[in-house]
Amino acid sequence: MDSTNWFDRRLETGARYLARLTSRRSFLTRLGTLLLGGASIPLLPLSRAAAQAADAGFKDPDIEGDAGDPMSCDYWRYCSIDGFMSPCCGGSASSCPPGTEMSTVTWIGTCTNPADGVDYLISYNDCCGKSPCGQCFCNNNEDDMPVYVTGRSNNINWCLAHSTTAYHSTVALVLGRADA
Amino acid sequence: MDSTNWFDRRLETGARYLARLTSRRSFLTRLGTLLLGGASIPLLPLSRAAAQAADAGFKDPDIEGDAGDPMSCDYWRYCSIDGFMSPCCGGSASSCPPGTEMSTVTWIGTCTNPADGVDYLISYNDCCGKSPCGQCFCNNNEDDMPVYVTGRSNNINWCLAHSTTAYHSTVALVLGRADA
Amino acid sequence: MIFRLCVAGLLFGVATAPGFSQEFDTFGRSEVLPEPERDWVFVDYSLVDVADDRFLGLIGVAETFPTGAIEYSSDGASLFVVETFYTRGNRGERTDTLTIFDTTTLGVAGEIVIPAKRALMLAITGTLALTDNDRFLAVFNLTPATSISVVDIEAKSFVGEISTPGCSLVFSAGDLSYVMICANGDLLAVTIDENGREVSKERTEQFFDPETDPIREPGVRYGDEWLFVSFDGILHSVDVSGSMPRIGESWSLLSASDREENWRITGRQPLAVHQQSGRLYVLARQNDEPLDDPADWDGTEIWSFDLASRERVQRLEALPESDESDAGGAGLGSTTGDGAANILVTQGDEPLLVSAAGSGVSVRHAMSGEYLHERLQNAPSSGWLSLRVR
Amino acid sequence: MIFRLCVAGLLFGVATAPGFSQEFDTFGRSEVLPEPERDWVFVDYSLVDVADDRFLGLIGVAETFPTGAIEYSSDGASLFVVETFYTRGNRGERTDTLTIFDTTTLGVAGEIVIPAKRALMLAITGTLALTDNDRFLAVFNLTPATSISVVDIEAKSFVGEISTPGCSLVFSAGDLSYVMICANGDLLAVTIDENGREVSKERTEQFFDPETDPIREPGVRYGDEWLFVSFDGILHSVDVSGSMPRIGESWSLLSASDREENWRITGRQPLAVHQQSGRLYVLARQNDEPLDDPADWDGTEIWSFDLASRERVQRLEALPESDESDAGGAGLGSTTGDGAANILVTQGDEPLLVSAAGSGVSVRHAMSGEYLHERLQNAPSSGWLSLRVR
Repeated sequence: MDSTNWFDRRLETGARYLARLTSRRSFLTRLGTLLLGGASIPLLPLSRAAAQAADAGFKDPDIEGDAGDPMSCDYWRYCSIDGFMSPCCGGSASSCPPGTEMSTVTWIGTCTNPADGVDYLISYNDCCGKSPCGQCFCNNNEDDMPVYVTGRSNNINWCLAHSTTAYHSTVALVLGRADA
Repeated sequence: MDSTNWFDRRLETGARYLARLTSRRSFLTRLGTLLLGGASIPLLPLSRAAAQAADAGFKDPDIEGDAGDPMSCDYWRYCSIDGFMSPCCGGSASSCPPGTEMSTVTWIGTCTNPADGVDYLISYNDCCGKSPCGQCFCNNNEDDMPVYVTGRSNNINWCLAHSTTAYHSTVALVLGRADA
Repeated sequence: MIFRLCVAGLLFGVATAPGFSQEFDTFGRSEVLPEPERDWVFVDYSLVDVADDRFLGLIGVAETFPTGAIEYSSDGASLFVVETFYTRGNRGERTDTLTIFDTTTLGVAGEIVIPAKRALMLAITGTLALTDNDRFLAVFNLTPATSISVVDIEAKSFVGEISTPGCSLVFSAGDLSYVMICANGDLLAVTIDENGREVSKERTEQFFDPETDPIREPGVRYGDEWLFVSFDGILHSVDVSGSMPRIGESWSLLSASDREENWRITGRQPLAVHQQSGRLYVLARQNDEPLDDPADWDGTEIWSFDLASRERVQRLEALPESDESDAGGAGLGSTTGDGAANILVTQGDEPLLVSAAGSGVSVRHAMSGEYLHERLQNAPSSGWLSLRVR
Repeated sequence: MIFRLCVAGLLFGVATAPGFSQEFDTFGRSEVLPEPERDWVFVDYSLVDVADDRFLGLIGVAETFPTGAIEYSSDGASLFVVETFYTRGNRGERTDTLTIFDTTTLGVAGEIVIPAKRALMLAITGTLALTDNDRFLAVFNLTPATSISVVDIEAKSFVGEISTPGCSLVFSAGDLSYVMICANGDLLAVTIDENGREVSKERTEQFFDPETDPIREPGVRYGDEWLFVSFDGILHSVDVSGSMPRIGESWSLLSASDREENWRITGRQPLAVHQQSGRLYVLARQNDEPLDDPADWDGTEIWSFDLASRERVQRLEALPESDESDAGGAGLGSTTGDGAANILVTQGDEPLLVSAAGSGVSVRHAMSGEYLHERLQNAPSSGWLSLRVR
């Protein structure tokens, strides 16, 4: 199968999770200036460098836990996901399934964690290198932007920077607080 | 798409036409000896040579007509078809859709024409060279044999002898009377 | 061998037997498409005569779902699609091609290898653009750096890549230029020379405000203008007849009372224009809250506007009454399936309005709104719509 | 650039902010499979822990529907699939490979190019066969001339092609031989030498009569025997422990009263054996007339037999009661969808009986028939079943 057929899969999948009805404007007023402020800036999506910075992130040993079921499309981190949820595919919400590689570029969203009511930046990295997982398709589009705001769009195969652009599934990494 | 995905298409298609409930044994007693008689004969399916012989076939100018709708799975010629009916794909019951090539090897069946009550030999040639047509899937299995009786099996991609084995659709050629 | 001889013998035996009425078939015939008609429409890659409800053929692309639009030369004689291949299906070495298809067979007639950078994404408008003189075709690249690859159609060769930082998608803007949409709401005018090489890149004033109300990707051409609709139902236009794009006055497709009733402009392919009459067709639906992704929400109504007067002149139910039972049924992937996701209008004196949803493709007389076919029987049940004859 | 710096700054800002409970994630982690368990089953190319209802991973094949079976070395350390590729998706130059997958990632570990002749067909049993010593893998070719391609797994190289006129599909028959099924009902014994080269081809006496009652393709291994079921419900066995296949006594899975009630053996994958207990599981359904293609008809019941006594010891409904509403629902492609299309039994002391239909995959304790999972939640809804651990 040609790798571009992942679109096909996303479309053909029986599961249909519709966009939430929250306003997209909330995100834009929050992060809009940062992302869109400059006139002629190449709006590269979150790069590997930035993503790796997250590795250095503070880990609180007393976490209250990640409320909800990571295999459910309603799980709080998935508010702007568009793809097969990695935990249903042999991975977890933050790790890719066996044999797939996390995309180094991605789109980011902001979701509210019901456990603490705080908004967090979420990085939706695609897991690349195998055919579509086919399990647990989830399409929430909170704050999704058209493709010309590249780093804010989930209608792109974010495996595009890989040696194989085959799309398999998607993780949702918590990068940090959105209000920090 | 990998060409082998035509199986996928045949399977995934929503249309489901089930096998008719007629006995397969009738065919075997009729043609079985001819096809299966020899012990160690390579059982090649109908070759191009044989198919082309059909070109020389007698054409009666006073045909009573080809009873029924060639875009319906119930059309008499389709009693042993397994694929997308060519008339729904830009071709006809006996011609391939634009840009596709008729398979030179194929499987043959025997169907009764309700117009005259006569049994005819039908050649189910696949049309090759494009992705599956996706229209009018029809799976009638009258007289279908396991794949080891190669020339009698419709579970084979009969584009296999072409430079591209991409399966697109299937025609049903009337070759001649089965009782001749 | 023996088998073959037996069958051949059998056939010849039949051929000489008298007294039966069934005609026998000849081997190896394939159909060839006649001259195209105005009523021929592509539903994804399937060519359908929507007036006669006839499936005509499938473009011989390797993939089955379009990720790049189909482009035609204005004389209708050449057809182009961008394709991506790997030596091992979805792994190995990647090759991107601009593939040229024969218009009488819809089969492959040639290919031009382009940089393996074409954008892999869902949006299909703006992924490629042929200049108005049919000479230079631009392919939108996303790696995720943005650029376009320019192909010389006459010379059948790749000319070069033009970097377009911050700007995406590509639309024809005359004989030697393209416009692109920038993330900050500007347009980018890309001018090439007579050999297809970059001459200039210049940004316009702001076309729309992405912070408050971004435009949606699927623009439509109306004469020398490109029309886009915003999330909030504002129609933006840009005239590309001059050396620089000239931004037109924007206006709202939604009246004050429409807004009170929470109407939204929706659908994957929300806009269509009949050039001759200057009628714009749009998909609309009601929803209490603004929609995060209007593309996922089918239009339950089709409205048409007179572009000159900006008046709404027609209001149609998107689904035929006979299909009300399908409401809420299986949509195209993540669409709602309770209306139409895609619309298109054929051109000429007797335009047809074609609409596609999960439940099927409907065809109406565009001017009267009267149904010609409530549901096509011989077409894919849904898909991106494009014209065979412009 | 500026954007990247901004985001990075943002992240570092977060990293030092105190007083929140949400843990942050690290970039780039991928899972690795632990040691395989007996309850791991492939549903098509998806590996599922059917005891724990857990999706473990997908084999990294380029195609999504299996046309070739998955073969494992008996130590479980190597996994093989035959693949077909074109340089241009479905056109251009064809390459067939025997692809080797890493068992901890299910990703590609290597490939051996083989003649571009592998059989393109639906049946997946008998499309490839690994000798019992794990050394030589044979791929069934159909061009439409029939042959096998032999690959040396140890040397990772193609050895040669062996022509097998009139005989199709290939099954392992010891360390240095295969059996194939001939169109006239014979078996063909193919013997190779220690380098994988052809030594002899010899036909057996007739194994079954294709004119009166052909066997179906999906054979199952039981110790040194291969078991096949005929259209008419007769179980045929062949012992492959010797230098030549030894044809066993055939017997009917259907009793006189079963036949009176028009029971048929059906399903895409109608047979499964638990090696240790010698229990055979089969799919059965009632139908007034003999079936033209039993594969298209789901089994509404699963019967189990003691292979030693040939007694039926168990009779189970194929669909869980909770799913009765699904009866007649969407089957796998052209199957009826009102029962199970595929069955499999895991091995070991506590075997599980796995059955798949359009409506989902069910898991039971094979001995008691008691449900462990009426429907798996984390598995494909249907597919060809194969064992990760034999």
